[in-house]
Amino acid sequence: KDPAPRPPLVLAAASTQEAMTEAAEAWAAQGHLKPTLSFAGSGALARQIATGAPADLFVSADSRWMDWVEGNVSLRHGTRDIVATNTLVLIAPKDSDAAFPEGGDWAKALDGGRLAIADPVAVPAGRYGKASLISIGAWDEVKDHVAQTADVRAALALVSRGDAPLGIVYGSDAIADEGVKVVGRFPDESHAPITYPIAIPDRSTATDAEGFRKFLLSPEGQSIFEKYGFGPPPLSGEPHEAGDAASGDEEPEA
Amino acid sequence: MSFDIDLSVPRGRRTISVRIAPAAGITALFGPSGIGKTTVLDAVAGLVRPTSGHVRIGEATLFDAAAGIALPPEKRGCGYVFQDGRLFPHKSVRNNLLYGWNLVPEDRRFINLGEATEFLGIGALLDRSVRHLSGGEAQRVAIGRALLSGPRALLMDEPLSSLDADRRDGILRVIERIRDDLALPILYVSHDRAEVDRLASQVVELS
Amino acid sequence: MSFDIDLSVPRGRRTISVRIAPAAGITALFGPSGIGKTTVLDAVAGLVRPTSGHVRIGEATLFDAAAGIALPPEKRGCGYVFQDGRLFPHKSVRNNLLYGWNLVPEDRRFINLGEATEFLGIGALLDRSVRHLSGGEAQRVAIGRALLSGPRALLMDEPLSSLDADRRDGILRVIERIRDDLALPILYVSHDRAEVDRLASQVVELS
Amino acid sequence: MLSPAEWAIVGLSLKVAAAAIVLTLPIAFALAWLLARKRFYGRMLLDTLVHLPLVLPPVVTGWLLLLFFGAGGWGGRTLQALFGTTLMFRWTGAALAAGIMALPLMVRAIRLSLEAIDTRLETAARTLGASPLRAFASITLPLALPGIAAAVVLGFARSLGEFGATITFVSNVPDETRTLPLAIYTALQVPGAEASVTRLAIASVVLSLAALLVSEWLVRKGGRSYVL
Amino acid sequence: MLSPAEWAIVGLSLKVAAAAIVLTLPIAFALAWLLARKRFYGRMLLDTLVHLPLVLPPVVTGWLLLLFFGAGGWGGRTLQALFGTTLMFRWTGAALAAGIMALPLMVRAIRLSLEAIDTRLETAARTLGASPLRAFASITLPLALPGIAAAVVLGFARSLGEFGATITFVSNVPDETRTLPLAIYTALQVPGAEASVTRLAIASVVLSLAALLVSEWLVRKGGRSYVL
Ligand SMILES: Nc1ncnc2c1ncn2[C@@H]1O[C@H](COP(=O)(O)OP(=O)(O)OP(=O)(O)O)[C@@H](O)[C@H]1O
Ligand SMILES: Nc1ncnc2c1ncn2[C@@H]1O[C@H](COP(=O)(O)OP(=O)(O)OP(=O)(O)O)[C@@H](O)[C@H]1O
Ligand code: MOO
Ligand SMILES: [Mg+2]
Ligand SMILES: [Mg+2]
Repeated sequence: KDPAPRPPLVLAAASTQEAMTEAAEAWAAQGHLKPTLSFAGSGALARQIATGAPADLFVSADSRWMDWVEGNVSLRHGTRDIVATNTLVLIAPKDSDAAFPEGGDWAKALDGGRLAIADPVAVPAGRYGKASLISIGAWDEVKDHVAQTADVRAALALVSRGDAPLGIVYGSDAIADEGVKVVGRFPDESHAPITYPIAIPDRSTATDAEGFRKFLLSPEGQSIFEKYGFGPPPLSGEPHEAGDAASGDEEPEA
Repeated sequence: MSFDIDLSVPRGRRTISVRIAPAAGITALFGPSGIGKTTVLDAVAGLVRPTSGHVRIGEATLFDAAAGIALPPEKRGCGYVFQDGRLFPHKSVRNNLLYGWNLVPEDRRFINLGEATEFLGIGALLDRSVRHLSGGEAQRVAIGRALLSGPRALLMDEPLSSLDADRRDGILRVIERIRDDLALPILYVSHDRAEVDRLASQVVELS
Repeated sequence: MSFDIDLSVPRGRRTISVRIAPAAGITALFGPSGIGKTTVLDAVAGLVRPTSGHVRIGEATLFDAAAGIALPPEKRGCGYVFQDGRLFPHKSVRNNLLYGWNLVPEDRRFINLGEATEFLGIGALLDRSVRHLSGGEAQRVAIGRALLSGPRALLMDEPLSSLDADRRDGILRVIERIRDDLALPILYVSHDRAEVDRLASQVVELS
Repeated sequence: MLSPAEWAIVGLSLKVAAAAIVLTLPIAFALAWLLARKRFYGRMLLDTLVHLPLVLPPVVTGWLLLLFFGAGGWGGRTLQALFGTTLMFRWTGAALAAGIMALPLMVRAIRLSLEAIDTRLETAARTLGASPLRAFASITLPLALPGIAAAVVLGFARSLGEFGATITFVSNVPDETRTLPLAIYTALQVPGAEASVTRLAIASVVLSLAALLVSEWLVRKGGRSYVL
Repeated sequence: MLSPAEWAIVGLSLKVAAAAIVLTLPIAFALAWLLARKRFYGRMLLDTLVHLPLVLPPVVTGWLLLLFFGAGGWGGRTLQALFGTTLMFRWTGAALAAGIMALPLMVRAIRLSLEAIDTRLETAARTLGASPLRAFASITLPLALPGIAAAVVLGFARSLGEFGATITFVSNVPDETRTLPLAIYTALQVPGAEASVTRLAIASVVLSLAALLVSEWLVRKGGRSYVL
């Protein structure tokens, strides 16, 4: 076998950075080789895996990209799971007195400003956000007043600095930034389930990858995700997400 | 009108000093290579700044170290034929010739493009780039450019060095006419004794 | 050894043709400005390509249109003193002078740095940049550079045009010695009748 | 070929890149001239500042722009107070971001050309009666033309490709700040949208090829006509 | 000051940028020389190709590199077969990405210098016995020094700032491909990490200032010593 054991290379969506970093440290503290973590957008990581990059674990923020990877390279059988879920919230700057515009008076709530939201085409958070807005009947009103950002953190930063009066981000993002407050949570039914799929590519050679994957799914790993505002995997998804079955979170519109 | 020059210019480790008393006509600067002839012309034209002394043309003071006067080159009206040509490489022969002509008030012009190209023999070159002129052709364009700028004095640094005897003679005759008709003061650098003897009313030997 | 030249070079709208029969010593090229003297030297040096004819030095054929021979410049061994100097601006005077000297086999050198700087009077300039040399200083460095490259023939395009009579005389004496002692064929362009009469065993008039 | 929406993106990109160049070129020239010709206290500092947008990750540049021109920033407040306008989420902001990213390239190209000019030609012009300004306009400027053309090509290409600073500073607003790179990025984030990515990338390449051709032609014309 | 981990990032960035320059400089020179001196069929095409990394969004360049040098790509397979190595997730891949992004800037700078050289100086060297190669080495090359120095500075700065192509091509692996911009990006993902972002950004600026100073000094020395 491998003469010098190599730590697993984990490609993880940037939005999981803090939780994954802490999890890797906790895992290493148990006497294992510390996993090497590479953070980038889910799409970039998926493409890297699809071209045959020697990655040992993929943590995606988007089930579509996991599906896409699965369609391009084989994943190790039985390793695809959901490691975490998330919620979608409306945020405002900390000192703002804005409230969730329940009655649909979004224009008033925005007051000429823009609604910061990750790109509804490119970024999962934006896609969920748009779906929710459509579902509660607000999309037509706000669609010309959105500021689309390249990722969720940029939307968060816009609100945090007061350059946008409102923003839609993940619950996990909102608790990480002291400059914003949550003014409301979008109902779970208003968007597809927000899941973080995890899987080991078949060509992985690191021995520890499966151990680390199990650790993430273990109560100890899950408590770390919870600490950073993520929710637990859905009960229906346990223990394994169906191998190549189309995942349930289809887009509300094409 | 005539030059009244007394100046000192530092050049590398040496200092070049010259005194030229007012004298009508052409003053020839004579002296071995590297002695400082070009430096003196540069100082008169305002391209290098003497440490002391003065430069006057007739009543006009171009430079006076003591009085703190130093006119910029464009205010001195010195038509300078450089030793190294310095034609504008991005302009045609015509536009090189007309460069100063277009800038000078009409009443100071004393020659026009046709006359200049005629006696310099460069009429056929007008639309060419100056990049591919022969040595003597470039020299003649440089002379024309200086004359057409309507100068109040001429500084000529070996203007005829690469011209044949016939051309030289023709141009010398024009210079003499300019000297006589317009009474322009002329500082003339040449190594050719015959040329100097023919032209100069005063020879200043640098050493 | 001597030149045997017969060539035609197109230049703009004209064609410049010249025939130079073999003759020992110095051949002077004479003719009005713009007639094509520099072009002929360029063709002999291999910098422009004639459309027809040949260039020979003694037994060696440098160029023969019919035979398809055209040696590159570095194989021709022609020491060329350009009309416009062409000193290397990024090198010191010394390194300009030694450029060809370092490239030529030892047995072809016929002068060394000390001798060259001596008769050219440029010993004090050796460590200076060539950018700020006076006109005549640059001309002397160019002559030295060509001689130090150990050429088998010399092409000199108005090499003395901006030098004073004394310098000129000293350099002419060296050229005569080179002609006599080394029997180098020399093509010499000058507008100075006296110079030509003194040096040349053959005068070729271009027209 | 391109869809109408894609044509609109190409049009927007052209507008942004053109505005960026028009805005930046005089500034780049002035900076290049200072750096090439003047020796002053703080010259190296200015040189470093000019290179800043090149060294910093584009996202950081965008972030600094956001801090400065955002609603709370000094520049943003000033613009709001003086003109009642903002650069945020506007194509003008995208042009500013593109211009700033292009600046170091443009300054360097112009500077190289300026440094290659023989200043004795300018003094020759002065002896012929040209004021410093006219000598500059008639001698320095045309002789710097190769560098200016290179600056325009480099700057235009850089503007067309600018992504990180733009999306950070002015976000990704369709028809306002969604230039070609942002549209390409958006498409790249969607699995299987490679066809659209390819079409848009080809549009970028064609635009820059056109810019190249125009600039080479201008330089050649400028070099041949001697009108300048 | 910087933490040990941050120093390691600075070291890695330097290594990547240095390798990128060393790799790219000769290629950039060759391309600049071709474009400046030769007229050949397909010249405009080559010129456009050279500009490509500038026009395309960096992410697209990274993606193309990924396609070509990935395990399935032609380049990746060749590297694997010939040297048993890969560029993926390796600092060598980061250097390649940085070098390719820097290429257009470097080519243009060198080309401007080459075009400003009076070719008659090279023919003068030939008449003094220099072969074309020696004339090139002793005349053309040193006279192109300002452009080469500018190319190194621009290329180095661009390499230090390169983000999009790198993260797309070789991911964001600590100690291997996490250069300064990627570290800054990573820090930016954590709210409140502005202090770390600022430190890393300042490190970038200091590095490029150092590069600037060294290059200006080299050019001035080269211009003064006449040794070249
Ligand atoms: N920038 C400079 N730095 C140092 N020395 C210089 C500079 N410019 C000129 N010199 C020197 O000053 C001296 C005078 O130069 P100048 O050009 O005035 O001579 P000149 O009399 O015109 O000679 P020539 O007849 O050869 O043209 C020369 O020795 C020259 O090398
Ligand atoms: N590249 C070129 N294109 C067109 N015409 C040219 C080119 N080079 C030179 N000429 C012309 O060819 C003619 C001959 O030039 P050449 O330099 O050989 O003259 P020359 O006899 O050396 O003159 P001078 O004594 O003035 O130096 C000139 O009229 C010149 O303008
Ligand atoms: O972590 Mo993501 O790929 O910005 O949703
Ligand atoms: Mg002189
Ligand atoms: Mg000639």
